[in-house]
This record gives sequence, structure tokens and C-alpha cells, in this order.
Amino acid sequence: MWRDDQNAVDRWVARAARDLARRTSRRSFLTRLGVLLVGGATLPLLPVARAEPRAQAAGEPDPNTPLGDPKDCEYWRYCAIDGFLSSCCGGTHNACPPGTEMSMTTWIGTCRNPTDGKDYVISYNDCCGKDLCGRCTCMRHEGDRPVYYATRSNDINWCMGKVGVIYNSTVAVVIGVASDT
Amino acid sequence: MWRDDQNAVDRWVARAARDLARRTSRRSFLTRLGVLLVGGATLPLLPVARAEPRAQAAGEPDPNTPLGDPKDCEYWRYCAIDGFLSSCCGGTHNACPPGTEMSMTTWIGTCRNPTDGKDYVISYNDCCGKDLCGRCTCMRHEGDRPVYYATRSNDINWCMGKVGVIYNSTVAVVIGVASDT
Amino acid sequence: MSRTHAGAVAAALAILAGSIAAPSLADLPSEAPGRSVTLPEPHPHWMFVGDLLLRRNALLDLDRGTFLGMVSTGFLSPAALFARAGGEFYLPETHYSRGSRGTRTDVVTIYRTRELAPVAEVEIPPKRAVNVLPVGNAAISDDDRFLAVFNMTPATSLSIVDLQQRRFVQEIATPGCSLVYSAGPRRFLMICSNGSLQSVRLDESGREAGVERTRSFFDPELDPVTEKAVRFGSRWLFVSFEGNVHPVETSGDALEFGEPWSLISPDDRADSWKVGGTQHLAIHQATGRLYSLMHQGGNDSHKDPGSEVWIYDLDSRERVQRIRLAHPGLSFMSETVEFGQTWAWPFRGIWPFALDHLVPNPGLNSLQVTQDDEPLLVTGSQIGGSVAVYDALTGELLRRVPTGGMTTHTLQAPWGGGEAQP
Amino acid sequence: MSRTHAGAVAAALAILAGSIAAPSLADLPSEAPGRSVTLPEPHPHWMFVGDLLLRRNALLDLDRGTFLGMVSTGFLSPAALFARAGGEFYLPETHYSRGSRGTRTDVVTIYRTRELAPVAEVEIPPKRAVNVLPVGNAAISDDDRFLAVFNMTPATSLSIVDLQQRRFVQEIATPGCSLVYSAGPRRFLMICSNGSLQSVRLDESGREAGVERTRSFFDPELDPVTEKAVRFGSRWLFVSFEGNVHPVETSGDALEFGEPWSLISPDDRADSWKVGGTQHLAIHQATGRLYSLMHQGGNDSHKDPGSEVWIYDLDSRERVQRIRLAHPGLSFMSETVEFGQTWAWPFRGIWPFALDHLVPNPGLNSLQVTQDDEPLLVTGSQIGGSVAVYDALTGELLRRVPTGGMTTHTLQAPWGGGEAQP
Repeated sequence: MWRDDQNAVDRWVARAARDLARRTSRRSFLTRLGVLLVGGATLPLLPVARAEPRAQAAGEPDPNTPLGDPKDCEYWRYCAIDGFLSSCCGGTHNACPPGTEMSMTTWIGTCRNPTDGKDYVISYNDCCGKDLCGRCTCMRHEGDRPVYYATRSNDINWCMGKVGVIYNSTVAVVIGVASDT
Repeated sequence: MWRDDQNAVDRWVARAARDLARRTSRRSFLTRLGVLLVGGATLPLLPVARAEPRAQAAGEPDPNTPLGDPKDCEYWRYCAIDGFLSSCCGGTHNACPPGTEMSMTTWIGTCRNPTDGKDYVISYNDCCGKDLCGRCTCMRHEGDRPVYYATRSNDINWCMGKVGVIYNSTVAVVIGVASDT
Repeated sequence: MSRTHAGAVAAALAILAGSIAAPSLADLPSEAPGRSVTLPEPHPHWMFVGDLLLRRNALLDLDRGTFLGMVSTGFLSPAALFARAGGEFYLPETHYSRGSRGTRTDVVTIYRTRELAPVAEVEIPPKRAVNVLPVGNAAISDDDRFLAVFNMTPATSLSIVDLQQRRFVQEIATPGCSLVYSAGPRRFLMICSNGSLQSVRLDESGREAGVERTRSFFDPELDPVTEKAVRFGSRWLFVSFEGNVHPVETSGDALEFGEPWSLISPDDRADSWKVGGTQHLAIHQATGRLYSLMHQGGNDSHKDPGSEVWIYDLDSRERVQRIRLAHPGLSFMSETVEFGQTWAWPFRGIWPFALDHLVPNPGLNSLQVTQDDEPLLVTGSQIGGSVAVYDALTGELLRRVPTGGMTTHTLQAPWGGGEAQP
Repeated sequence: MSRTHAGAVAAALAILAGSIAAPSLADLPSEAPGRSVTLPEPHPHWMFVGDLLLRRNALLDLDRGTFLGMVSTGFLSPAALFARAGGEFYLPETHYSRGSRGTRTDVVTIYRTRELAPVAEVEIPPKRAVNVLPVGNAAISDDDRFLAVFNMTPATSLSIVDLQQRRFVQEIATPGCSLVYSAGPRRFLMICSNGSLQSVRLDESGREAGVERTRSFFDPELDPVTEKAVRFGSRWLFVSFEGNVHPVETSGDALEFGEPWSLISPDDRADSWKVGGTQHLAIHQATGRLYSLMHQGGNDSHKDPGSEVWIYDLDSRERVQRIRLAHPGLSFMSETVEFGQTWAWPFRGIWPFALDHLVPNPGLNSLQVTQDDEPLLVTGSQIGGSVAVYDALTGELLRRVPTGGMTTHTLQAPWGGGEAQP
């Protein structure tokens, strides 16, 4: 079972890497549920994501001192995110909340860092194993495709395999600089 | 395990029978969750119980042709009920919804049948094994006591033992005529 | 009534005897606890309405507006599968031994419809694709014999269940192809990422008997078909983001692609009308009418809710009717007198306001049509627990029916028309 | 980071190499996926807030108003138990093998606090009392060695768990007595239906070493004490519906009942002030102040939400302060500019209305006090996901903190003051 998952992950990353696309979103169904949970269902006593465009948040020349607000949906790394921001759920922009496990099957996007003007390959990993966080819903989806085009589909719950299918939140991890080639 | 439950049920009924009380309610916590589910959480697109007093509903001389509305919280048998009415959830006033199991540990109340003016011993049995029905919340509780006074406590989930603890709805079953002695 | 129930009742009556008077003729007779309702034969106007948040599917009587019962589905199991015979239905489910953690177990639970109770379950590999698609995650062979469950780990495959023998048969690897649709007694279709279809044939024991790929018939990048395909007899209709219908005939040995046609005229396109929704297509088999949920929107709006239903004649391929959709929830105005009176603040005050001011339509995400001779069109909104019921032939709004739920997702009306819906 | 993660990352980077430029000095370095946050040492101003609908307890930082993490609790597991050492906490949980059906399994899950992750579990008899009490369903011996879980089937008993050896020890039948409170390293208290207390003593192995009943000290019919007792050092305070405090000294070998006293003066009683709520009592151990949630109501209002907190000095038994409670939710006014903008109808329109018109207080169901030298008073409303934070000494409202949840139930601030709260 695990070997199977591991192979799946490799196949997966391979497919994703061959299919870098910009500003594509995922799992909007979970986000919608999230909006229900966070907004509709508990209205009017609940917080909700800042989903309206803001002044462009700054990037970080030094990842240890990030500029911009990683709890803000407009933070540069989130250009293709869709879900609850881990940084509002007890985690950070690139680490999962305590007690959750990061999925290794991910959607990969490309976002421009406003500080150095470079495009970075961002991996959007889900944090799994605990129920919906419900905070900081962030939907920035374009180019969504049906489930059979999996690397581009936001109807898929990327909590898969070893980490289980229960979705909590999402991080945005810098994997490298996108080449122009 | 089952023998244990059976004994528990017998002890239970014995205690309940020795402690007939009028218009006592149970499990208001579930009802409150219910109100959240049915009212608050999904507002304003959901139905909610008719919990306001109405013209007194009639009783039934013939149980096969009940007068009064068993989907109405004011129906005479519900004088001590607290929960979702089975009759709004696919069941009837004295039978559980399809696929749910009736609990045998119950709270017992005494209600007056407006038709014949007699007091009847009513057993409020929970329907268990499926999640909250969420329809026709009916709270008519007085005389609630703490959990250690179990036969009078509405903080207890009466889905217990063999039928499991998952609560769906509640019925009101005529057990007999209450004696004046 | 089970013996244990009988026992407890006996105990109860015995012990209660002391405080219960001897029954006189006029008294109501004692009733037996322990009974649960059994449903009559399913009616074409019954509908299952899925709620992903409450993890349940509610069964409604659309004529009487009543709640007939429900099934708890577990985590993200949006659609049940229905035997054409009608006596059973099947739910692919995913459970964890400790709720949200522990050991994952995937099963196909077999329900007897009239009891709404599980009568058996077949364990399958814990690889079921977990998403919210109303169709395409599982399918039943046309003779009710085999059930195919789509797996994604993210490696894609099918798990085949023998419904007759109640056992798991085999997992069939299907790299590059996803989802599953029934096409005959021993054939399932899948959609591949290159825009082609794949036929998976089974032998009499349910084992793989051959896999064939078609040419690619659409561009998954430029104008992909949605997963929410609809079946018209032996034909499957796949509809693209841009509203192009791709018919696929499955009666022959090889699949035949019909001429694509468009649901959207140049004028409508100019007004930026688009197909879209969570469950945006349905067909009334007897009249050959296609119901499509429509909205006005831009690119990537293929999942936006609809404001109208457009009805097409599948023979002439002409639009024969437009229905502007009503709000699915205002039915509760009829209950406003009591509505919310007993709620805790703040909900008490919100409902009256909602009635006065919240007239805009939430947009409809889901649509379904019943298969009898007096068909009903039903629409639901993702947010809220109510569906609107229309006469599917005249488009007249008949009533609104509360679901008792928090969200409305998959709509299923499998009974009537002689066979269950795909 | 686990090896499997490392492996996957390696794979990812290798495969991605082709499309990733060689890093130059100015570039952001690649980051390692797979990391999860570990919490610092628990702070006295951290609080767990339970949500029964979402089946979770959220951990909040009351000073910074941040969300530190959460635990999924399963069906109706309102309160965790905290080791005084602070490194662990324990959740009695009930799970079914198929979600809402199948085999029931009850466990005590052992969490390491800084990871918020289960590190072990002890299976106990599937008899756990399933209710919403914030206290009384389980207790830890004062030396952190044994955990007692209250069972109700409806037969009552205790399940004893050895936390050191991580194993279930024994079930102790306790007919007529319910709930459980810690009173020393080897003694638990229970409340009996006749208004007395029962001491259950354990031996060093956790097995029953003796059970004694006290005289009945209250009338369960006329003026019962609530289950929400509070502990003040070695003394337990049981408070009745009518506001009478019954102190019980547990330091000696035998329990000693102190003189009852009243929280409600004749004048206040004339104004029909009553104690009440879901979690209506808390004590700040260092200052000996008792915090009581109060409301004006009639009979049977003992679970009505409160509008004020009355603070008493436990030495003088005088009320030293009254705090009129603020709304726990209006903190979100600070987010109104964005609030609901992205919601689907109808919620978009409701929030502005709520801000303008829904000023009345929802009533507070729960209350808690932190145990440090700068204690915080926290109040929560059953409906909604926000808590109000006050200076527990001055009563000044400091801030409101969102919980991310739908309902607010049990509040727990076990850290600080040198020991966990009862």
C-alpha cells in the first residue's frame, strides 16, 4: 500500500512538473464548504477571509523575515491557492498547523515575487488529518479544468494516500525559480 | 455486553416508572444544536419547529385516526418531549424514521389527552443510528434536573447501549393510562 | 419488532403496572415501542438530496413536500447508485477508525430502499476518489450486476464490485483516464486527460476483458467537456464549457461520435450565456428533452450557479423553452410567523430582515428531472436546505420543499421511467 | 520531517530540475515541504475552546488573538483532561467504525501538547457517558497517575485508566451515583441521586480500594447543585440552582461539609437573579476569587445564558465586583469592510444589518478564568465562534478572539498557576 502511494506520488510530481501553469486554483468545493462554515453557517459571529484585492503585498528577499502578510490572501505566494491559509490555522505560510500532516500530492503554480520580480515555482501542499480549519478562506482560481485533467482540477481533495483524505488547510512552499525556457 | 444492557434497561424502566413526572424535558442540548443546525446555521433557508403555543391540538379517541397534528410541537403527547419530532423526519408520532432504531432507555412523562380528558403515561423514545434529523425541533421542558438525577435530566443523550449514541429524532408512545393513586 | 424490544416492553409494562390503571374500554390502548417505519414502493416523485456538510442524503416526497427519511453517508460521498430494479441502492463510503484519523476503510454499502437501512457492505481498496462530483465517481452496469468505483491515489483505477455475489472482484489500473460511466451490461467508459474516451470491458465474472481508447474528440485545454455528462438511452452526451454537445453512441461494439452541436446561439454567446453549475444537466428520457442550467459569466465560470434553465429538444436540437429560476428558499415565508421566534439571538432578528430585503436569487447549483410522464424539474442552491419544484413540461413553479439540511448538493430521482438514471 | 516526506521532496526536486533555473545568490532558496509547526511551551493565556457541531477543540492565544491549532474530538467529547505536568492532555472519545453506525469504540487519546498530536490511546469499555457537560465526565488523580471516565449505559460506573502504564485498569460499578471529580491522588468523588457524595478510593494499581457515601447534603428535587462544580485547592464548591454554595473539604480522610452560603442576596433574589449557564463557575486560585455567570430568570432557568459575571471573595464570601458582559462577537466589526463580500447570497446582505441592528447581547453560556498572576476572564456564547476576553481583576474588556468555529462550548485554560484546572 505504501509503496503504491510512493509510486503514485512520484508519478504525480512528474505530471505536475510537466504542467506548470499560472494562477490555477484547486478544491474550490472545500473552500465553498469553508465559506459556509466560516461565513454562512455561523454568521454573524465568525471571521472570514479577506478575499477582496488589496494593495499588492510585498515579497521577501529574506525568507526568514517575510515582508507582506502571510495571513493575507493577497500574499504573493498564494497566486494559485484555494483553501484555508495554514498561517491562520496554527501553521505558517510554508509549514502545516500542529498535528496535521502535509500532503505530498500537490498542485504547483508559478507566482511572481514583487520584491525581486522573479517567478517562483510554488507547491501548494494540503495539511491533512484534522477537520476543516475554517479560517482565512482564500480563493484565487483561474484555469480550473475537470477532474480527468487532474493537475488542473480544483474539485479534487489533494489530501490523499498516507496522510488521509481529511482536509484542514493549505501551505505555499517555494520549490525554486521558474525558468523562462 | 448485551446482557448488561438488558439489565440496565430493566433497572432503567424501573427507576423511570417510580419517578413519573409531568412535563419534564430532556436533551435540550441536542435541541439547541438542532436549532443551530436547522435555524442558525442554515438561516435563512431552513425550516424550523413551530415552537410557539397554538390552539390546543386534539387527542385521538382512535389511535389509528389521530386528531390533532403529530407534526405540531403542541400535539398533546409531546407535553414532555425535547428533540426533533420523528413525525417530521420520516417516522410517525410513535414509530421511528426508516432505518433508525428506537432506544429502549427513555424518559417517561404524563400527558392529558384533551379528547377523553385522561392522563396517559407517555414514553419518549429516541430514534438512533443516523445523524441529527434537524426538522421540527420541539422543546417543552420543565423540571429539568442535573445528570446525576438521570431520570429527570435533559442533558443526557438517551440513545444508549445497543442502538448506539447517534441521535436522530424522538417519538411519543402511549404506555398506558396514569392512575390517580 | 425484535425480541429484545419485546422483552424491554414487557418489563416496562410489568413494572409500570403499579402506576397504570386497568384499561377501560374508552382508554387508548397501549402502543408497542420499537417500531420503525418501512417505506412504500419508491415513487417517481421521490428525490434524494445530498448535504455534504451534514454528511447525509435526505429522501423527499416532491409532491407532498415531506421528508421520508435519510441516510448518513460519511465523508464526501455525494452520490448513491441505484439498481434499475429499484429495490436497492449503493453508497461508496470512506470511513476512518477514529473519525478523522486512524485506519481508512472504503466500503460500498448496500441499502434496501424501503428500509433505508444497510443490509450488506462490500469492502473495497481504500482508494476511492474523494471529491464532490454528482456523477462519474461510480457506475452500475446496465444489468445491475457490477458496480465500478473510480479510484484516485492520485494513480487512477477502477474497483469492480459484484453486486450479485456481494464481493469485490478486481482493481483495474486505468492510467491517464478518470471517472466512470456505464455503457452496457459489461462496459464502462472513462474520460482521458488527452480528450479521448476509454472503454473498459468486463467478462461475466467482472474481470477486465479488454480496454480500448478512442481518438480524442475534444481539447481538454481549450474547451473541455464537464464531468457531468448525461445519458440518453444508449447515447452519452458530454457538454463542454462553451456549451458544445458531444454525443457518443454506445449501442454498437465500437463507440461512435455524433456531430457536435451547440447549446448557445451566437446571440446568446454575445450576451455571455454559459452552461455551468455543480450538477448542470438532466434529461427527461420519454420526451427527449435536455435541461441545462445557464448563467451569464466569463471564462472559468463553468461552476458558477445558474439563473435560468434552458430546455432543448434532442431530436431537433432546438431550444424549446427558457425558465427563469425562482429562489429555492422563500418557501419558508409560509412559516415566518413562528420562524425564529424561539431562536437565541442573533438569529431571531435576522429572518424578518431576510424576508424583506434578501430578494436576489442565490443562484442554482444543481438540477434534476424526474422520469415519469408528469415530470418534475427540481433546482437546488449549494447554500441552504431547500429545493424548488417545477412542472418540467410547463416550467411552472409548483412548490418548495425543505430538506432539513444545511447545504444542497447532488439531486437524484432514480425511480420511474422504467429504469434508474445513469 | 519524516523520511517519506524527504523522499518525496527529493523526487520532486529531481523531476522539477528541468524546469527550474539554477539558483543565483539573489534567489529565494527552495524550502522543504513536509514540515508541521511545533508549539512552544504552553502559556497560561492559552485556551481550548470546544465546538460540539464541528467536533473539535480549538487552541487560542488570548493575548495575541491567534489560532494556535485544533484537535478533532469525535462525537460529543466536550472536555479534555490535562496533566498537571502540562506535557500531555487526554481526550475521552467515542467512534463508530462506519461513522454513525457499526462498531462503537471508546478510547482515551493521549495527546502531546506541543505537537497537538495523538501519541497513544487506551481503549476503554464502550460505555462512556455521552453528554455535553464541561466537567464531571472524567477526572485525573492529583498525581496525574490515573484517569477516571464516567460511564452511563444507563447503568453508572467508572472506567479507570493507568496513564503511566497507558492501560485500562478496571471498571468500577457505582449504582446510584454519577459524574466524577478528583479529590487527591487516589480518590474520586461522585454525586448520588439522593443528594449525597460518594468517595471512590483506588489502590496503587488503580483498583477499587473502597467506596464510602456521605450523608445527603442537598435536596436534588428542591434545590439541586449543578454538575459544574469548581475546585478551590483541596475544597470543592457545589453551587445549587438557587445560588447556595456547598463547600466540601477533601484534604482529610473523610469529607467535611462546610457551612453553605448564598451567592444571591435577598435584594438580588427579589430581582430574580439566578446562577446559570453551560459552564457558569470558575475560580482564580491565587486570589481566591469565584466567578459566577448570572442572569435574571424564573424556575428551570438554571441553564439560561448569563448577562453578568459576579465576582466573590471566597474568604469574606462577599461579592466584590459585577461585570456586565459585552457581546462576544462584535469584534468582527473590525473586519466588516471585507466581511461577507465574497459570500454567496443571502449572507452578503445580512452582516451589515447585523451590525446595525443586532446589538442585544446573545447571552453568555460559558465562562473561564486563567490561573496566572495577570488572569484573564473569558466568556463565550453557545451560538457563534468568538470569545470575549476581560482583565479578570479589573473586569475591563480587552479584546475578542475568533475561534474559527460554529458553536462555543467548553472553555479550558489549564496552564499556569502551577497546576492544571480541575
